[in-house]
Amino acid sequence: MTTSALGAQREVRDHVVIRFAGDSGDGMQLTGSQFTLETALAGNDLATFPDYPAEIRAPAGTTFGVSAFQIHFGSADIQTAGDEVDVLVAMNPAALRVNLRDLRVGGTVVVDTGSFTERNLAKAGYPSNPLEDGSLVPYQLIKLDISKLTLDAVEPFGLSQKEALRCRNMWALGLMLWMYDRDRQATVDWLNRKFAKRPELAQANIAALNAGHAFGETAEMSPIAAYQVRPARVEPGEYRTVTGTEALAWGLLAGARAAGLEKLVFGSYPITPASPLLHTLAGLKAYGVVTFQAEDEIAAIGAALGASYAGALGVTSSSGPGIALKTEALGLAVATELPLVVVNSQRAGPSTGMPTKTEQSDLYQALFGRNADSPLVVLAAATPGDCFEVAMEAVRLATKYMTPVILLTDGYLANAAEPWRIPELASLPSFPVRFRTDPSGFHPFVRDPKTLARPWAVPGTPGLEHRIGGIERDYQTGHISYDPDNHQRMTEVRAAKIAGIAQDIPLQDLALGAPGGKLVVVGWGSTYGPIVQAVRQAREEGLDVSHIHLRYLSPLPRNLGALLRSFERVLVPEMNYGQLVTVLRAAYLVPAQKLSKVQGQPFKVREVLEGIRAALAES
Amino acid sequence: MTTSALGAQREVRDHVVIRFAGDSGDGMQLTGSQFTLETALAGNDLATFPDYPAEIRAPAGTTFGVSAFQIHFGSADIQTAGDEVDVLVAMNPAALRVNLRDLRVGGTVVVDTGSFTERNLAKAGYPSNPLEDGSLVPYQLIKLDISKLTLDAVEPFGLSQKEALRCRNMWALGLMLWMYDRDRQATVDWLNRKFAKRPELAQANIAALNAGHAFGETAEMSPIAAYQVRPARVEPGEYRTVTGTEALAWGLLAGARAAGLEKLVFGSYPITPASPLLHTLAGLKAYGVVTFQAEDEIAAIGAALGASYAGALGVTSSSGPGIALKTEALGLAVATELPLVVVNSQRAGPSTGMPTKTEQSDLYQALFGRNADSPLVVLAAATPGDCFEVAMEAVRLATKYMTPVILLTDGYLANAAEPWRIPELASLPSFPVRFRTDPSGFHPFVRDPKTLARPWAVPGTPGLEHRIGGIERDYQTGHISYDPDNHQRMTEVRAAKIAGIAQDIPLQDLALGAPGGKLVVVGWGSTYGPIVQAVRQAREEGLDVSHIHLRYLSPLPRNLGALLRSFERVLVPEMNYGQLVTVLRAAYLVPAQKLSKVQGQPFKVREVLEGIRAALAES
Amino acid sequence: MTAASPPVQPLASKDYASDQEVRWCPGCGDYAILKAVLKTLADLSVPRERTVFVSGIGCSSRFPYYVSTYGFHTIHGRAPAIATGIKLANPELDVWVITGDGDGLSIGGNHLLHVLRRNVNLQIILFNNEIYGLTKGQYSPTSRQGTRSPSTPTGSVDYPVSPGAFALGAGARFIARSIDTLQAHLVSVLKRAHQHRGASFVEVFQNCVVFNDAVFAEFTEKAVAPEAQLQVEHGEPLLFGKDKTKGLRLNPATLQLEVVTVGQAGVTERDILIHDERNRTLALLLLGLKPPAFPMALGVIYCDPAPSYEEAVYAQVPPGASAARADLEKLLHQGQTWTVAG
Amino acid sequence: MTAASPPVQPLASKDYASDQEVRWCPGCGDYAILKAVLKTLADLSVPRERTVFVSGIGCSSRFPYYVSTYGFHTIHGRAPAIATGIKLANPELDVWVITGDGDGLSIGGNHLLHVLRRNVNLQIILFNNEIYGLTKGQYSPTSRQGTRSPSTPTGSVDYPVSPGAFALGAGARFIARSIDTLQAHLVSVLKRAHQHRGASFVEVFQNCVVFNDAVFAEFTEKAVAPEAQLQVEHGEPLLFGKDKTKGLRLNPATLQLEVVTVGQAGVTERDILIHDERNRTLALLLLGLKPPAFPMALGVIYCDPAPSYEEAVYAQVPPGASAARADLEKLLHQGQTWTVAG
Ligand SMILES: Cc1ncc(C[n+]2csc(CCOP(=O)(O)OP(=O)(O)O)c2C)c(N)n1
Ligand SMILES: Cc1ncc(C[n+]2csc(CCOP(=O)(O)OP(=O)(O)O)c2C)c(N)n1
Ligand code: SF4
Ligand code: SF4
Ligand SMILES: [Mg+2]
Ligand SMILES: [Mg+2]
Repeated sequence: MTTSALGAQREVRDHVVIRFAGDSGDGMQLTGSQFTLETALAGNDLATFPDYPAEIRAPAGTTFGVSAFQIHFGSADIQTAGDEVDVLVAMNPAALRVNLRDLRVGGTVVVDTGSFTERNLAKAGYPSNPLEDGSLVPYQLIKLDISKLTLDAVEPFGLSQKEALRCRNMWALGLMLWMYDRDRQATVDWLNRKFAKRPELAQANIAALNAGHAFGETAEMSPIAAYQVRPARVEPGEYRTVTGTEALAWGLLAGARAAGLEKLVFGSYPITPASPLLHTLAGLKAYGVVTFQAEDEIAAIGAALGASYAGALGVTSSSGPGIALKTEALGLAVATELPLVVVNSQRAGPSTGMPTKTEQSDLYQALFGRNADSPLVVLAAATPGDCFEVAMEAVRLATKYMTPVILLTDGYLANAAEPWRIPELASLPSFPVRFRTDPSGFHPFVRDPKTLARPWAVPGTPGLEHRIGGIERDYQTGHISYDPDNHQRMTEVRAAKIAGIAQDIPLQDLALGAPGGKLVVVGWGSTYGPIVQAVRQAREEGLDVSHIHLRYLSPLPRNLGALLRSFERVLVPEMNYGQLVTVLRAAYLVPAQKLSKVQGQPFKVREVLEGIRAALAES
Repeated sequence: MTTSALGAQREVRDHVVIRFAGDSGDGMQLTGSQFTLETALAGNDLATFPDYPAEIRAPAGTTFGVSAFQIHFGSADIQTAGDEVDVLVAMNPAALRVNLRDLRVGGTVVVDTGSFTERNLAKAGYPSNPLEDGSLVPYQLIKLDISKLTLDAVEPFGLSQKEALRCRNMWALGLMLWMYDRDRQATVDWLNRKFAKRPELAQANIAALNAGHAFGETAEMSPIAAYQVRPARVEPGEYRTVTGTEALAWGLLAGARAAGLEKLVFGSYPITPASPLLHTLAGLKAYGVVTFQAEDEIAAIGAALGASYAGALGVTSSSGPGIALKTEALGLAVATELPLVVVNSQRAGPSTGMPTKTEQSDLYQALFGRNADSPLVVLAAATPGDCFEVAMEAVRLATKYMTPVILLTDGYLANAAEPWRIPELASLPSFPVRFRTDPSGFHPFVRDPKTLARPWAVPGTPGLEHRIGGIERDYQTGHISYDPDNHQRMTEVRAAKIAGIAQDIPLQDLALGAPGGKLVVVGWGSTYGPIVQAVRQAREEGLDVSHIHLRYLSPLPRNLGALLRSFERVLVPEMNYGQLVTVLRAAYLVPAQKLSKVQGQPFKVREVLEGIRAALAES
Repeated sequence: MTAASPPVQPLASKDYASDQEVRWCPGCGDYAILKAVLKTLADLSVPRERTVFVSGIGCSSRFPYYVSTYGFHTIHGRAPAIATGIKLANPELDVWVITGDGDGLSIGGNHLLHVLRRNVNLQIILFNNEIYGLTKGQYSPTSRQGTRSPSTPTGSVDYPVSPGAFALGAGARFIARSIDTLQAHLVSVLKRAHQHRGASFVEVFQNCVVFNDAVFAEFTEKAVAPEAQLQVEHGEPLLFGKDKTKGLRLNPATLQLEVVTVGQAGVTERDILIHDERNRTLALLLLGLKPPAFPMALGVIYCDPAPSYEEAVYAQVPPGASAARADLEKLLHQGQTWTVAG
Repeated sequence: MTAASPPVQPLASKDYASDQEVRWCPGCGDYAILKAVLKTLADLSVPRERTVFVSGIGCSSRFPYYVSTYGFHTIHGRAPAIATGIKLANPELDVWVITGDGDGLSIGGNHLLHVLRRNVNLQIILFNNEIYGLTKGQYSPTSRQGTRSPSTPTGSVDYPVSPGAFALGAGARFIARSIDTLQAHLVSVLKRAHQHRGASFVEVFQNCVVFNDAVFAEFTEKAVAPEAQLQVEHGEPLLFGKDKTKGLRLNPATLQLEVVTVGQAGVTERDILIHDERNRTLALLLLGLKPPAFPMALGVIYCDPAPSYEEAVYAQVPPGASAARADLEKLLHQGQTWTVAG
């Protein structure tokens, strides 16, 4: 127990999961983001999970219009947005209805009683009022008329009723900031910036924020519990929060910079959940980024490839259905051996599927989804911050080996945020590209003997005029060739070039554990968080289990086979119906087993843990 | 030795490989086709391999303008177009230059000396005249001025020099028909039909044909060897020759008929080597076939899917790059669970690759080339005639299980011909579709408990009005659903439906050999011919090797794992860089090895045989 | 069996609504278009079982879920292709294609071109809100230059495409325009579209309250409507304005239209062009008019029927052709065959 | 180092030819177009190293292999998209897009629409032979109704698209036409296209001797050319015929063009329309003329320049922007950060 500034008693917690839930129009994403920022500033480690409705703005008060933002923060390493919610803030009945199932028994639920009108209860499909029918008995219920309290707080600013009620989220935020002993200054600054043109709105929102905070401080009649979550012990340095999208955008730019390229040309067509990358990069014009919103995904990759041909870093991005459309052009990138980065923010499928829900079911597509033998590099990012490094690595491999690189993220990574230590620029890798300029002995497909990469000969360079295309090319001259042996040779060299990259990437390490033992859990992509937590917990329980997390999916790390074979069992949790597991079985003939979750939602730690226990029980 | 009609001595041969080669404008494909027809009528078994140049009509006399047609015929089972050529007919120097390498030492080469002008020798890149410089010593050279002999023969018909020379191919054909003791009547009939509007051309061509024949008969000065190839012992019945394309078109129609569907709607966009299927089906309007040449491959599959939705058999077809473009829409077919047949006539890639050359490198794409978990059925045809059966089976599975089916053929199968026993109609399978008509209890996604297929409820049916789409659907009602557990359940049932088809297809048999033993060679698609020949030869040599040939690639036959495991080694020859081998390793954890040929050409029997010997030597 | 068929009750708008909750943003123009379509269906008493709504992806493309006929919510941009297949399989079906400015003119531009060119007999309604609604507000190919959106924070630079001019260039034979809120007009335009044999193309100006609110206010606002809208009628003079005194006249020197006022500067009604919906040149001129200098032309701007694609396709099919009853025996035995004795 | 640069020799046509053997069918119209392009390049002395030919797939799209500049033979229909990327990466490059009636108007119709709409500064030459040459003769979207081809054995039924009308509808700002065999005319048209800033669209009628021989004979044959061709020149009257006595006049009632003979029925040269290449309406009318009733309009039919896409894109980029020298320090630290002490 510690005491707050005013002397209230604060219980110490290691980590807490809060979920803000309300109508799409209630500003829950902003509320969550601000809480995240203040929490990051307080020095906690954290992970977030925004959960948008599928509809843009569904009718107010309906269950399918509910928007939620979950944050998990703590004083130790935080890897997931949390299995269960400790505190649920429900701004209306629909939000309560949709989210209650994730609240742990004994957890706290804060509701705005002002919104629990008959109409809203009916819209949410409640036959009776849950605040009164005893159904919330298993939880700590904090009933507050936030609507009224907000209206009171903002009264001086002369807003319309509608505008005034829009400040409810700041009141709730104020209360939660008090509850966890967070500062409010960053939020105040943000409100002043956001409403610079309408200062009365800034003031009203700040008043609501302060009122919520003050309410906690002074609610002596029915005191609200206050907590403290101590700062996490993390590496020293300067920090910020990043979403996967931001880290990815900056990583791509950092890659272009490290390669010494003047321009990053990004061709894309909007699609959920990939669009935020387009939006972020569109704001980086001053940094040499040119964005092109194409007429479709095919034009998007076409333009990116054209840009790479002309000496820029060409990047394109989409989600599964859009990537499907790019696969023909991707084959051209393989055939012409041009650098290209293709980002896939995966979402639930097949077909349109559940566009706003996360999944990692496009691994097959990335590895095998083109006509003919067309090998390329496939990488996957594990966390929002990891997107930065993986993006730089994608650029390095694309430019060094003259190859398309597919970088897999997903809807979760795209939107989730975490604290991120801003790298020292000097510590970043540098891999300057050397365009070919010397005409003597130049042929467009003569390879570097070590990397097997062909030269990057950019239009505008005198003396290097040449023609390339998708028809098979002669190994020596690069001219069109239908020669049977040449085709065999070219097929082999294309494969060898990608396979050879295994020599230029790190040996696979273990995220937890050591080689040898009963069980290894192998993951890739955004399942990193739940897997690492589950394996840690399992190890704490004394189970013999390790964790391997793959960044490189093609080529696979050269020691991976030996590593896997050192374990008795291999368990592969994936947010798909079993894809990496197929790849590992084929590559190493290890009897890897799948652990599949296809629900449009990240694994819970518990689910992986159960998988581990079951796998060990079998053996 | 037997005697011909006129008493000449005819050597008996078991089987012979002839290749007709000339300029694209020389009519070699027609010549080969007519020889094929006469040979089929003579009762031989046979296989053919047309080899077109990449250019439509390259400049006359150049090596890249050479067109060839190879036929392998014999009195025993013929499975390939032959590794080596016994007789090469070369109509000009370029044809000699390009094709000589495939002639066996001691083989016969027939040349038209009239075309060995200096100009033509230069165009072909011959520094000296090969007819005179001794370079043809290893072969039996038959030098004839076919040009002049043809001009003489057609003189009475008053053709222009150009038209008269166009009859050269018929002269050569006549000679070859004589050499192998074939009839000419079918060719005479065909010429009369073809030139019905210009009888003088028909007469001239017939005269050339007869002159060539007579020349053989009477060339007493330097007698030309005459042969006999006895009829093959084959199942009794009525026969015809078919190309893979014809068999496929007819099989699709037979499938629609067996399903009791009024219409087959074929949506396609031209692409080599898939276009012939469009051409063939376009001629079947009177049989209820509607063909639609779409603006692109996406529209082609879209229209086919729309047609299936509306109660027709929707079929689409393309080659690798075009299939790539269809993969997004294919996902919609998986999601909406509509029947659809997608034919891929594979060609050499990646990208544009070598469009006129065969390959089987789109297996990965067929199995894995879509976003998300989107299982479907994949079948492959083994021989031209097999296309008929496989096409019917594709229609059966598509309509019974409400699923897209990918049917893999390739450039070789599309164009190759073989004798085919015309099936008795009564012996063909029948699998009538029952459209849903009863509105009571109707939901579009309520499944048949056995097949797991949803009902086919066709617009126009009163009381069944419903909405479907690519967004995830509720398991019960078919309405849009974002429910996490529902998505898991739907993913599982989609997979289970396809996996369950394994119960409805034959157990895998052995093409040659018996379960158990040192080595099994596993093939799929058009490699059937060379593999079966190679395994047969190996077995004759006393090697312990069997042959499994897969028609079903997804789902795999339910006994395949056990079968493979019964052998010590598994060798997988493929005209790709190793794709089925990956699938088998992953599915059964058997250490299958690849034997890869990526040269745009079918395997030679010898190549497979060497692979077998090497695999056995290793063990 | 001769059971008496139940007495036929005329269907009302609500009978054409499905049981699914409509999920557009409150205030979205899509609601009004839905209402107009339902009324059109009811007024025409179309048989529900023979009617199919086919859409791509977008807010607008959610439309089929809300209609009680058959419906197919397909993939982005491909509805015209899928609809073409439906018509080829069964030309008797009455098909409506619902698309957006992104769905129809960005990713789907090629299919729109070809369905119009081929003149497949169906109705296409393009909901033009000059924005990508569903993906949260990026600019679209119809957005005006300078549109600020998440993907164009400093303003878009592309020249927008005019849906009508595009359709005309593609060879469309029926081009009409209306506004979401102009219910009666919209219903009458939809009826004309339905009546037209061949591909009919209807552009509806639709307000996206969330991402592009009031982008058409310049000519849709009640106050300015009479001066800013020209509702064309075949055979009627091209007059507009509160008192219908403004009109369009051709300047034969520039080949452009000009706005004149009847009764001023010697202009009489006889100087005003008469709308001829079969005139392609006039259609181009009308489609090109832009507020504020000109009124926005609405109604059936071009209509020049010709045989439809599927009519022509089926004209080539011999009567009685059926796969189910195909004479396979004949097909398989045609050409050269030979018999091997048993 | 101050080495003297070698004396600059003017390049000739042959210097723009690559060392690759040309592989079209003997007699194919593509040879003539290649010749005209090489001559254009030579006449304009374009620097080879800054010139890029980009094509899709088709006989016509083999073109880049035969030119000694940079060349990219891409995939079917996508050349405009790839060319747009090239221009975005380096607006200094001089880009020519080579496409066919199938490549550009069938599979590639959408990209053609958008590259024209955006007005990317490049030249597009569409080789229109009204057939798919490379895939052996199927009909194309420009084939006339009734075209018999392997895929339409009983004749095609689709209405063809007019490349020019399509381009106009797409918002193209430069539309011209010529004929493969009309060398001097073709070269002059190509020079105008090159000079135009923005997307210039040139349709060349190209004879496919193998699959569609003489399909344009009606207006390309020497004997009929004077009567069947109208070579338009900006500012000149629209006259044609052997003695240039035939001309085009506007019928203001029908808004259509009509053919009149100067000196007959009281027609004088003053009645003849003067070609104004900035007039969109006139462009539509000229593009719609069809032999035999009308002459085929050739030359620069429409030219109305506006700023190009990449100009507008780069106008939004702050000077000195460079990824290589990006101030990452600033970018990564902007917004809220906090420091954890060591
Ligand atoms: C292949 C593919 N690419 C992109 C998307 C994402 N997407 C869905 S709707 C849409 C644009 C919708 O715009 P519009 O057609 O104007 O419809 P609106 O929402 O404005 O009614 C986009 C880009 C998708 N679903 N599929
Ligand atoms: C994705 C894809 N679809 C189809 C093809 C096959 N294909 C190649 S060229 C072509 C049409 C060419 O017609 P056009 O553009 O008119 O060129 P032409 O040969 O007549 O010059 C087609 C259908 C292909 N290469 N790629
Ligand atoms: S986003 Fe716009 S178009 Fe979409 S439903 Fe909302 S208001 Fe309508
Ligand atoms: S097929 Fe036609 S277009 Fe192609 S090269 Fe030959 S003549 Fe030219
Ligand atoms: Mg829109
Ligand atoms: Mg063409």
